[in-house]
Amino acid sequence: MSGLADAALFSTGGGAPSSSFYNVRLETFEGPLDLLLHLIRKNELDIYDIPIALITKQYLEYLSFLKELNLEVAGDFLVMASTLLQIKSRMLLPDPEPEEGEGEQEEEDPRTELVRRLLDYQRYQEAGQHLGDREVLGREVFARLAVVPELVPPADDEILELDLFELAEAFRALLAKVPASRVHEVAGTETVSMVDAINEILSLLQERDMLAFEELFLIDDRRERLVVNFLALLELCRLKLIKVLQNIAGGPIYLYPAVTAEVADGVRDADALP
Amino acid sequence: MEYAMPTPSLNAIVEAMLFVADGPMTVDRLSELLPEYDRAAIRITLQELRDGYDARHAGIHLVEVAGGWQLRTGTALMPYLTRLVKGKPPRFSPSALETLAIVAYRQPITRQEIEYLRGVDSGAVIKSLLEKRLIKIMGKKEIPGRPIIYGTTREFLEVFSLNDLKGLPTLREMQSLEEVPPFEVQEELPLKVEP
Amino acid sequence: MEYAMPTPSLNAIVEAMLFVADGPMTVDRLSELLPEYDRAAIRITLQELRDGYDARHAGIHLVEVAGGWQLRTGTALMPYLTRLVKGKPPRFSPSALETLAIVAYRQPITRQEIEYLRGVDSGAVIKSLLEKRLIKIMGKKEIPGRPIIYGTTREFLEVFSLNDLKGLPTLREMQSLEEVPPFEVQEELPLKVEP
Repeated sequence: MSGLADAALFSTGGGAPSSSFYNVRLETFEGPLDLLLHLIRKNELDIYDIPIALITKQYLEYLSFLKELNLEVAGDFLVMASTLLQIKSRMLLPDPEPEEGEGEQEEEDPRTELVRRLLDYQRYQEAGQHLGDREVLGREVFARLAVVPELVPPADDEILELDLFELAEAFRALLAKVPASRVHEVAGTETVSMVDAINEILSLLQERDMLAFEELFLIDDRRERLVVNFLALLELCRLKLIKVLQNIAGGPIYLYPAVTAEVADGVRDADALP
Repeated sequence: MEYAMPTPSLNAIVEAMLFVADGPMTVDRLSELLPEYDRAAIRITLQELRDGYDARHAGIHLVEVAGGWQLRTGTALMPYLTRLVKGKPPRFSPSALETLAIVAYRQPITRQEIEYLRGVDSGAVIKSLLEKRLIKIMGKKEIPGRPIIYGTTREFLEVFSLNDLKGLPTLREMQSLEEVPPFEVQEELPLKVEP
Repeated sequence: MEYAMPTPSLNAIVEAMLFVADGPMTVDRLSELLPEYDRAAIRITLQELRDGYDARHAGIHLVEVAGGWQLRTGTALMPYLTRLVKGKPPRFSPSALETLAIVAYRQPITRQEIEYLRGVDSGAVIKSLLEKRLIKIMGKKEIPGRPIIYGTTREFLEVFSLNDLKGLPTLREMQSLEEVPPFEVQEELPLKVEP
């Protein structure tokens, strides 16, 4: 809802803004169409033959009044303002000479689409009011709220009553919770193979002779990568290619190469992995 | 306290089911739950129950809503019941009602179409109606860009005490300007299709 | 749907209150809610209502429990009422919904990936979704360890009335529902009133 004020122009038909302006009650409009309908009713105009100059003038006065009050004018109101101005200028143009051969086509009244939109809008606005006047559950009429405890269904069971919005919202909410880095990782189709991970660990050990367990997980903190690295580590242990040692209980864990470089090279190309 | 009711009547069974149900019960559902009874008998029972409440001028009525039957309090009792019922009654802003009306009459409808008809951005109001389960996503429109299409829900019918969408007044009834048949194929809105 | 009940009877008021209340109502509480009525009259009304239900052999009874009065279904009806629970669709748990959403949007996906996104063990919920036939095993991922990959089923599409997965609302569409409409950068409009 845009907080728009009902300006004095609606009673004077468009005089210069005066201080009495500010005493009028605040009225809200749902949008530019609502405002236009209000102007049409106030001026008792024929919706099928809107005096576009008058309406445009009042509409713009209204917006400038809002500006004076330092109220933000929503973009949709400005779009309508330019539409009105466009219609107005088209109506001011003299009828173009009918072109040869196409003289049959009647020039459409530039107001036609606007009138149709206003009529449509008016219908739906009234339909909305009708809805609001109905007996609303929980407002005019009540159903039973209490639940019979014996008849509460088990928490997790069969089918479901879900809608797409809930599903999409669940996913959106989840992604909002999860740090972006994680999300991209799963999104990517790229996967780290365990062979790559094994090779990486082995080459690190060749360079360094010793590797802190934690270092394995600093290379890349994406979860999938961490899992693969860990699996690679287990595989290397199984193949007895590395030794995992710990100096004191609860202390840091270190990885040492258990075999010579040649054996390790042999494994690199092997697809003897499960 | 034991009530000696060795063979409950269909009337009593249906009444109790309606009493404990958490929403309108369709005849289909009742028939499914009561296979030993005739569908026609169930239907008659519902009418008898309804007439019984009405004849007694009871505080409860049996009404047809959202395609089913539900026990509800009478409207005249509203001022008394609001003393008892905790929590705020549902409130609908004019923009929510306007948008609901557009969705109800023109479904399935895209956001772009709603905004064209309302003349304003309607993202927030659509979201709030979705959250209240008054409208739902029905899928996507088979036009370029495949925009989401929206429609009203069963909850919409329940909340607004409607048995079905046909219970809505035709737009023509309210405004005798042009005859706009509701729910029939309506003119495409002059919206530009995004590539 | 108007119910012409200009002056509801105390009987109707009390009945509706008992219907809406979520527990036994004491005479004290009713008197408090209905200061315009005599306490004795309320007491008599309760007895009349009780006798009325009993005389009709209704599915509902008005019984005195825990020092108050409450509408309850007759004990003999319980076997029928439990049928209601059995076929009843229970609400989907948030964790099931979350997991289903992940599978729907990110399929094919492994359990590790699901757990990574959710941050919790998801074995049980995956199993339950598999049992409900909303997700299925699509094969094994061609990475070491060959983990199982999951995807959604045809039943999933049916539940959501989707033709295909392309019908799922995109995240961008969901996001755009809550965005404040962009303030369109426009030329300054001639807001000054022309003479």
